[in-house]
Amino acid sequence: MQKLETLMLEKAKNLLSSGEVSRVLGWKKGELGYDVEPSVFTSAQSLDNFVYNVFCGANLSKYLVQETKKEGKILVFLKPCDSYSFNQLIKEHRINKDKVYTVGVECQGKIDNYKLKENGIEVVESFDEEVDFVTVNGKKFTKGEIVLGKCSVCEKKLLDYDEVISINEKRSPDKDRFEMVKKLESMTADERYAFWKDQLSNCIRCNACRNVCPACTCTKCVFDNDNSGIASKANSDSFEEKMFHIIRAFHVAGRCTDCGECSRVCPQHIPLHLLNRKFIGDINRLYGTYQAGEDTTSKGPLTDYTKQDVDPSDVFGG
Amino acid sequence: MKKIAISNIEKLYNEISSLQELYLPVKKAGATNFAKYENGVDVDIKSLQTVKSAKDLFFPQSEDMIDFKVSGKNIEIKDARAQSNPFVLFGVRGCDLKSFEVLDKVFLQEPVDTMYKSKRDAVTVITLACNNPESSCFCKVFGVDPANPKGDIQATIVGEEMFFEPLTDKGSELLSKLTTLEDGDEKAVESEKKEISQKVEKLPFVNLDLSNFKGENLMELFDRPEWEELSKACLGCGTCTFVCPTCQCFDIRDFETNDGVKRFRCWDSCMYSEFTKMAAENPRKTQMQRYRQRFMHKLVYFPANNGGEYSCVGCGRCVKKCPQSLNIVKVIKKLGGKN
Amino acid sequence: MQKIGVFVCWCGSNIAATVDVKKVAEVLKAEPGVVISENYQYMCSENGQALIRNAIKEHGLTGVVVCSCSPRMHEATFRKTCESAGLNPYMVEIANIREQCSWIHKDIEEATEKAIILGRSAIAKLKLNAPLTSGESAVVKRALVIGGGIAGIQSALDIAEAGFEVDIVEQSPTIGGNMAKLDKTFPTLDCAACILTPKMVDCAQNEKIDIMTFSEIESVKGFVGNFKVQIRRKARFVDEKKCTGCGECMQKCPSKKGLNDFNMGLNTRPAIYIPFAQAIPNVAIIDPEQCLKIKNGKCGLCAMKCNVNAIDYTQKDEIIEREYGAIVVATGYKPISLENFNEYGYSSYKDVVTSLELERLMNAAGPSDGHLVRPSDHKEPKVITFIQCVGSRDTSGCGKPYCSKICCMYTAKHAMLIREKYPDTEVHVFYIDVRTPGKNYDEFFRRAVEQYGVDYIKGMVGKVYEENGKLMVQGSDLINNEQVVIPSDLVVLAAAIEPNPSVRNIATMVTASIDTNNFLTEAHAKLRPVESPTAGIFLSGVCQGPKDIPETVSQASACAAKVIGLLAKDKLKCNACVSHSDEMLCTGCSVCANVCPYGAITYVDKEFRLGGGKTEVRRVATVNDAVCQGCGACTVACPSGAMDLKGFSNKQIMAEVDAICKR
Amino acid sequence: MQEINKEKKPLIVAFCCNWCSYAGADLAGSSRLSYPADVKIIRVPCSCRVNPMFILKAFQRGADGVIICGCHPGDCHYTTGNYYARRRMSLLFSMLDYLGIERERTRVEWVSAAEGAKFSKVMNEFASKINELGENKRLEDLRCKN
Amino acid sequence: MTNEALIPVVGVITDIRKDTPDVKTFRVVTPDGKKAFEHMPGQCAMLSIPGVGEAMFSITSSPTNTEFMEFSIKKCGCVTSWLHSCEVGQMVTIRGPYGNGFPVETAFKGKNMLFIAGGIGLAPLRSVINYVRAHREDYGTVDIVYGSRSMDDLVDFKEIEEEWKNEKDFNVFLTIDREQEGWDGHVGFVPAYVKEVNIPTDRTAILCGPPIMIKFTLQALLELGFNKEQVYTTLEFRMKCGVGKCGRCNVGNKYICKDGPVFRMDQLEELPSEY
Repeated sequence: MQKLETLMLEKAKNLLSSGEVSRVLGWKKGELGYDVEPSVFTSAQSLDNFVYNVFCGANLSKYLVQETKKEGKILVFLKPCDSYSFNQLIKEHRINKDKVYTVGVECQGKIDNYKLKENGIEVVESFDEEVDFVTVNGKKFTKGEIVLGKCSVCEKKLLDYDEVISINEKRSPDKDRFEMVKKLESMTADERYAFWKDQLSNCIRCNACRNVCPACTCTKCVFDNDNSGIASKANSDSFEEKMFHIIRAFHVAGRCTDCGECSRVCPQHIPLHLLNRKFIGDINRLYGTYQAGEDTTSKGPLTDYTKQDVDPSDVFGG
Repeated sequence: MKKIAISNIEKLYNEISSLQELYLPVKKAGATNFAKYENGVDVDIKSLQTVKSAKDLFFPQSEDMIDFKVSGKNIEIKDARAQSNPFVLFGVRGCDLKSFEVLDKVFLQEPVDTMYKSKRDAVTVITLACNNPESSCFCKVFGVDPANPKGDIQATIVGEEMFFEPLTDKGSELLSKLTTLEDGDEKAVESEKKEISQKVEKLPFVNLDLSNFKGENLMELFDRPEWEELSKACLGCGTCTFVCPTCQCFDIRDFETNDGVKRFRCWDSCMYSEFTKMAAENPRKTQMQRYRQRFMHKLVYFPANNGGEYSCVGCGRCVKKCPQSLNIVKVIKKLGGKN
Repeated sequence: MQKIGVFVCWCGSNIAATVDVKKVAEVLKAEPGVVISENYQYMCSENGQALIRNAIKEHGLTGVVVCSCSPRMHEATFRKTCESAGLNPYMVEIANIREQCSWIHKDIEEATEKAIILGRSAIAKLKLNAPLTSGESAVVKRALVIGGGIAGIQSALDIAEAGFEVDIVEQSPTIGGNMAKLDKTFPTLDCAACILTPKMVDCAQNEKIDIMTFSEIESVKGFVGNFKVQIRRKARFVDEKKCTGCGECMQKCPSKKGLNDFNMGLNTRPAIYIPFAQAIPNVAIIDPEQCLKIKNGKCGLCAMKCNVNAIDYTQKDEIIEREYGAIVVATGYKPISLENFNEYGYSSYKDVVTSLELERLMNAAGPSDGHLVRPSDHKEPKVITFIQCVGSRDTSGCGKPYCSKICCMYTAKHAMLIREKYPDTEVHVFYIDVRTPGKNYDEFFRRAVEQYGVDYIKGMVGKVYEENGKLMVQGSDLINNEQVVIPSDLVVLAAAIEPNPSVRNIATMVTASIDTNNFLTEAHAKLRPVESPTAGIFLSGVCQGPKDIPETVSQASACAAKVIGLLAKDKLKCNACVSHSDEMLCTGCSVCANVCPYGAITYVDKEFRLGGGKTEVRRVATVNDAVCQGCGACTVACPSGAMDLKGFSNKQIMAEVDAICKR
Repeated sequence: MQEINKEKKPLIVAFCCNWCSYAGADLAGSSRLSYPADVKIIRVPCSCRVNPMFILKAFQRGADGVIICGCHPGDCHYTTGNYYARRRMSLLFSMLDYLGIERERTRVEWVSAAEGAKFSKVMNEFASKINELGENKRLEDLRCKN
Repeated sequence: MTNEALIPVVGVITDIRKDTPDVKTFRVVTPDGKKAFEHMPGQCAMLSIPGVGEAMFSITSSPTNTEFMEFSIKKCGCVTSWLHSCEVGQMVTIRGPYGNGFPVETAFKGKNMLFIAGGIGLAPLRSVINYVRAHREDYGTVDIVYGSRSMDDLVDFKEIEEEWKNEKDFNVFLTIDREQEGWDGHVGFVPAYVKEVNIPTDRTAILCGPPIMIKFTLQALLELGFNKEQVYTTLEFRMKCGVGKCGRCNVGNKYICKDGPVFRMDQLEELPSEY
């Protein structure tokens, strides 16, 4: 998989030197091997730190909201899931497409750093990625064991790009995307309440889920806006945890591409994607399968309707 | 020196909690945080670190200050600050313990913050030596010895036993009341400590150079061009500040209850875009400025006011928790000196 | 600081009997911001309004809360009151303590407590009200009448008479509607055609009126004063402009087996036909299902025969778009389907007919040229039995719960006409009640009984069955308390009437509301009977509820008067409670525009100052005040809260929620 | 079933659209068809004006049940408002259910201006259901309890 | 003042004076009619209305006033708008005093003073000016240059005209931005006027006003030969706690609420320009 990185680097250097783009949005080497960070590269020299590997889980699309406001064109590398967010942002006029050069890149799942730690790997000294396996510090894992939750259920494709850098066929998902949602739905209300109470009471309202979310690009979030009537900072009652997460999930309902960033970044491991995925599941079930970000023109399910839609009273979980 | 078999430790928790409220690392929904010991909680003493630091116990996420009753033009003020009962805080690691010193410098400085102080006075801290420091740990850089966290009582796990050594009167007093403990031998502890120290030396960030954070070069550091690149990926979330054991920025907010107004204070973050926003102006408009503020504060401003003491204890939480893998280590490596 | 006046109305004893109005006024006076709190017997009376006006002036009120009846009743009244005292009319809030409090609760304490909470909620909302002014929009001076029956014709004529242009859109090939099918009309027994056809001709000849028959409404957009309507002119395969209505083609057409709709399918007509002699427009139409040329390309006789080359087998539906200031819905009715009433044998026996079929059988232009004969064997019936209330006043679910209103009278008419023309015919009428309110109606009915000897039997019919070539009508005679069986030659069913099924679709398009029986809802049952709740939509005729001809005509004229009143205005005040976008919050994501039913939201690129001399161009939403109707769909679609609705803002509604929940 | 404190009667917030349901409520009133005083109505222009924030806010403030009433689908005064409301509320209520919050605490009913009787019936039913469920505990904000 | 730094006391607004179209001056005492606490010129207090918010305001009245405190407040945000809409008798909460204040007892003592203010910037200076008037013997000549957008926007116009102008060795220079009917005084911006007046450089200058005015006036003073060590100003920043703990007003190693709001220009130069 090292070859992918080489190809990407080549592409970036070419585009930079030809003047086609003035900046490159990609990932930068970290200190411990796994801690790669999103970065904007402006010169061939700075690209020395460029990496693309199994640790590049971060979704870069949201950075384009600000980046495309700047002078000049930017090259962005988009993994399949990032490209859905990208499309959705294009649909919502948040990104100026003329200012982006998109290169779709192959992704066979990205490593969950927490899982790495659980397996006793503190510093990545060496790694080797295959389509279905990854070897870190000599220890071989199946992708299913080690990748991010979002990656083990990923069904996303490489969508439209200016260019695509891909070598291998995409790995198929390890499990059903709605497995956990269904499991929760099959529980009793009391069990579900207990589950979420435990989960959400861990929330520290750091807003990482919101700030990383490509669907959350409001100029000012209602929760930060003292005039909105629901502004809040740290949760000072368990109600506020629910309020925040319900409203956030609702605000991205029909727009969430299920990129899984919310769960990836939550410092408390709250499976926030299960909230979004619940909405996605309900939308699919009630209004027909819909994948946000699959295109840049369709009406979202919450800005659409049919006369035959079910009544809220007839909607039951699962 | 006292000890207990780890297999018996629930008894100890029960005994402590029968004397005072006991707070210790508890795993809930997959995350370990300090929480009150109660029957049935999943105590997680093995995890090196809680997600939220121990500052939560003295400076909680949110705490009530005042209840106002408002009727017509009249206002009635009722002090709503809770008085803290004595409690035991168990399982504090060296870094978190060090953070109490940093927080004390803020909250116990005149005018003393009574909400903080009452909890600080009420606590008996049982620290716990770190048997297995992680790659993200760099507490040594800030003078912390993870093998020797000097709490009221210092606990060390050796094999299948936990050893307790009282270091203060408060500690001795508590320890003397604990009948579940038996006498233990110091030797095992000493060798464990040595082992820890050796492990610490091998950690990747143990030799971070802070020599450039001197104080007299404040403006030079402030104007360094590297801030732009360092902060590029910053989302402006508050994860680093909220998991940080020394971050202590807060907000004072009002909440309208059904029969009055509750004023409370809660954690705030200098990383938030609204943090310094005034009606018309915002002195820190860009995320770069806010990012710079946070690290300048920790590494330059705070030491300038506190005899060179940094407002970072090297716990590495930000290293582990930053969504985009930005952290203070990267800042120190760029700006700290010969890194 | 706000200075709020609270005015608690007794509504005589309507409120005061269950709500301690004095206590309500007293308690609300203590609310912050309230400077005066009064109670009075009738706030809506001149004296009550004067009380409010004086208080506004005297105390310099910044807002007024009236605790009274529903805002749907008097909000407008009190807004005007305040406006006349110099207060912005939108600084008024109504607490509905009559319909939603005193009238539904019995316990005084409970009702009083609720009234206080409702008052507080109104105060809480009012505190966040801002003075609003409404914009203006121009009025298109043209009306659309949907439906060309007597109701539509009358409305159109009256509107045209006042000098405004009117289009009639009729779905069938001719105007005239159900009335054109009638023989005579009660209670004067004039011939329907004699009084209707002149009006139809008037329509055709009036240059202000444009008749579009065989046409349907495709879509309606816009709002009062500015509707944009698409009309589908269905292909009739005959050029309307060329056809002279000579009827030559009808003679030559070889395909003659089409059921004659105009005669209720009692006889046949050719594939190319003119619905009836006096049809307007007097133009032929081809039934493509029946036409040999269109179906399989073999024929074309009519085209050959036509002297004016009016036949066009390739004609296509055409959609035209027109603008109107007002829309009249006059879609009329049809008799219900009788499939749920097998006991009367309608589908089994040819000689069981509906009253409307009887009209055709008795009509000189009908299938039997006016000789009343049985459909089965064309013999004169000697015993005719009428059955009333077939599907009317039916709560079993098979029919309609309402009274169709016209049956009693037309049955008396039929009975009378039969007895007049065929004195040897026996006429029996099974009835539940005979309802004859109306000028000269009861006299008319009594004439049928007393003068013409019609046999009225109070009772229900159990079943109709055939025996020995007779239709046996088995029913109960409640007065004589006996079962009767009447062997009849012809049975006539007074089928209930229901709104024309097309009305549902039209109602949706014009956003008029409809009741459970598919009758259009009027803006107020008593006070605004010819207007729909949707501004600019008016109701004419049976689409609003069962009516006979005199009533229909008077309502049609009333409706026309309302339309004229609207079209006479040059400008309309727009809704003041419109959405607006906070440009500082808007991200330009277009979600709001996606849910706006009126297309009121557009986007502009706007430059914003960021401070420090920097600027940023952002795409932000703007709302067209004249087009926005204030539904608020956009406000919920908008995740950032940039979209808000004036008069019903997020903060206002949340303040109401808070006030209600405080206890 | 929880015992409801006699002092603390249940509280039901009803959001009614101006054109149908609010008018339906008025008709219930003029027809003297009673329903419990626990039901307090907030008038909104259309059911599509009801923001999930309002519903959560009501629960936060101490409501025990929230009901949204609008025109029958197809009869919306604004043509399409209730269609959007229907989708929004379907999803929101399903989410509340997913979080373990009693389903019966929230409800959507279509009540036309002519359905005074239905309005009263719905409110009676809903109020008795809420009575049965007792106090709202799962979406309460303790700061608002006094 | 209690050492319970974050817990306020109740104050009552006993008088509201409309100074300009958007500035009102509020007089605040405790419910028993006393001054809530003592303060030094330039110090601030936190006023709040529960449920609306809390904000820091400069105390406009002089410490020598033993009866009450006054706050001149310009309507600009949430709290200020609320205050502008309230009436006499309204209670607020008050806590303080906060900040360092002007060095009236040290650096200023015995000096000739120059006060330069723009618009609402006069509010914090009013307290010093009146302090200087009350301790007239401790200070030399006093020059006051005060400018505003228009005549109507001059805060405390009455006091200036009737009292300040009549004070011994007080020179008051008023200016407005644009010509206006009824105004026969100077027209022009403050920085230019300062140069025009040509104030001797032996003054200790205190600047207060909008950032842009401060920037150009400082330039003007430097051009006149002033040193930065002679020039003071007072900063505005968002504050929450007022005691240097909440972190909000931290700029460099200073907390504006505690180490400020009064700074000497040369001190400010050592701070990052994030204020």
